[in-house]
Amino acid sequence: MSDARLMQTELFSATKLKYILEAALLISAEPLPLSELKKLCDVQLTSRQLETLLEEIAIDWQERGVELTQVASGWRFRARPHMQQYLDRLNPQKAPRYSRAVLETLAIIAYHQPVTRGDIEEIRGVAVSSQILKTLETRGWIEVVGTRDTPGRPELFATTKQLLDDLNLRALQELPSLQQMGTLLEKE
Amino acid sequence: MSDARLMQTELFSATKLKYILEAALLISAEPLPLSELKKLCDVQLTSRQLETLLEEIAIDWQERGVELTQVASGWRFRARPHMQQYLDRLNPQKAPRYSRAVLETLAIIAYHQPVTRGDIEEIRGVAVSSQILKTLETRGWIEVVGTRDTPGRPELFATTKQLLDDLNLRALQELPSLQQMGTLLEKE
Amino acid sequence: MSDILVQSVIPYASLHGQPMLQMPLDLYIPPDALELVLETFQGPLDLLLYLIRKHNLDVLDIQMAELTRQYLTYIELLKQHKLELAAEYLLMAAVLVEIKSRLLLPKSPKLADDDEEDPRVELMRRLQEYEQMKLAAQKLNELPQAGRDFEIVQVLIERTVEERLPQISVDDLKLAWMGLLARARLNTHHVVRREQLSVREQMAHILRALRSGEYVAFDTLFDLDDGLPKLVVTFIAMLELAKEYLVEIQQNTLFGNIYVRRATDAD
Repeated sequence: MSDARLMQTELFSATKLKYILEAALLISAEPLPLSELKKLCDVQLTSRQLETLLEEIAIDWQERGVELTQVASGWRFRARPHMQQYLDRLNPQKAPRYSRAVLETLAIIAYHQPVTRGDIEEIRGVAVSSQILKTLETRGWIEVVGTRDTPGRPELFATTKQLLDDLNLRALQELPSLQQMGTLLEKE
Repeated sequence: MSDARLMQTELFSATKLKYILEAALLISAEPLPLSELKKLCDVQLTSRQLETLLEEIAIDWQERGVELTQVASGWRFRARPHMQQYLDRLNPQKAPRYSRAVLETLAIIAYHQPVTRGDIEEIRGVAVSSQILKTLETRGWIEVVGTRDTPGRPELFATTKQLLDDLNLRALQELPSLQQMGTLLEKE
Repeated sequence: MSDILVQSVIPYASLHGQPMLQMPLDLYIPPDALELVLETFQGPLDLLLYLIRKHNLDVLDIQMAELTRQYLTYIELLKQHKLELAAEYLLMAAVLVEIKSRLLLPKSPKLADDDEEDPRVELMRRLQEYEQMKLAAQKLNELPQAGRDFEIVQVLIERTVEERLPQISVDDLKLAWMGLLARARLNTHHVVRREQLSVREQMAHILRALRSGEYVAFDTLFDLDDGLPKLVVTFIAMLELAKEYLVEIQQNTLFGNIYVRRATDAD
């Protein structure tokens, strides 16, 4: 889209788009790269145009307790360090939780092992970030057990004994059966 | 603290306090009750004064994609439902949609609480599997609140604040009211 | 069905005093859909309500004869197709027949006053109570729900204090799967049974044992102390690995030792 046409639509939608971007960044557990943020725009923007909008949002937040920052993997909101003194006054934090993306990835590896990243992406229907696999590997819950003999020789992931120990299970078969779960969901 | 003194300090600190409250609410994974929010204030505020500030914050956000709402366990920010169409583009992870068996069980517990499993079976006319109750317990929507003083001491189930929070409601009374079956059943 | 079209000028039946010119179409269920239909009902009360609603009957004024007839027809259909009927459905059939027979009996003069309850009253009460909850469940499901219809804001705070690692439970994994199922309709494609899961676990186990990339003697991968079921599972896992080209199996001489290695290098 040309800059001239963008300027025209901008009058109507720049504010709306900024609110959409802001909402997406506020609910996202992980930083959002430009490629993801572009999906939010109904008009096609260049990276530069999108960055300009993000910089504008960052300026809107300049004075506040939370700031919009750019990190290696994208843009994210985070609390300014001086907020910690206030937040420490609140009741002991609830135990941190893994995002649904992490849990789903772990569930797929547990039930379908050994699987490649591609297998996981196919089931989840979205890209699986290296960050997610890294988190699970660092935790000692998954490991690479080989590679598949296909082009690219993708790594095969499996769950570890550590996971079973942490879940207090003796064997994978003690995981809930998938069939039972199916009956609890809405039929389409 | 007198209202006069509050007004004085207000000039300096109301904006700062609003930013602190806002940041705390944006960061917190759980809704924050007034009792918690009070801990963030360096001056002692009455609940009414605090609520006024929160309402002001809510107004500041009125136009945006995210809103400050009051639910059963306190105040929290959420993305407005109409933002979902955009957010779904980034985040195809959806909470499960439950089967009718699960939903009917939930409705009976919500509207007849506290109830035993036997009560639920009596109303639904079929056996209620442990899986169904487990699913609702895992989701944090129901909990055992005691036992009935009858043979076998069956457990009594009730809904949780979490359910109301997840439905963005402040109290059980805000659940949809029950249809008066007598009138509904009149011939159409 | 063509018979019915021919007959259609003559009232098929009379219901609530209204002549019915057509056989209730929805009572006809293609035999292969029966099981599906049974699954869509939440039990006998749900089925009864369906019959009442479809025929525009009034719960407060149930025509027991008609309702019982339809219910029994339905149950008979299911039985003919040898579908496993939950006990609750048969129990309800008995209740309906009992009510119907009590209505047929002449009233005993002694109990002619209001003491004797209409046998339909209890059934009506249950049907109403169930329908009320059924509708409530629908409305509850229509309410916007966190994570499904709206998202909750949560901004990162980098705490300098000790890092606490999230704990998970089996239920968390279960919930994650349900989320996957709900959106990907994996139900049909990824039915994994318990047996298969143990094969999968063993597959990972074998791959781990072969991690060096060197050939390993086939029999060393089996631990005879594991018992027969485990040995069979290990064997199936081995076949599965070979099928997925994850391992290479070699035997140089007839009845000679079999060697296995990870299929890594293309050499």
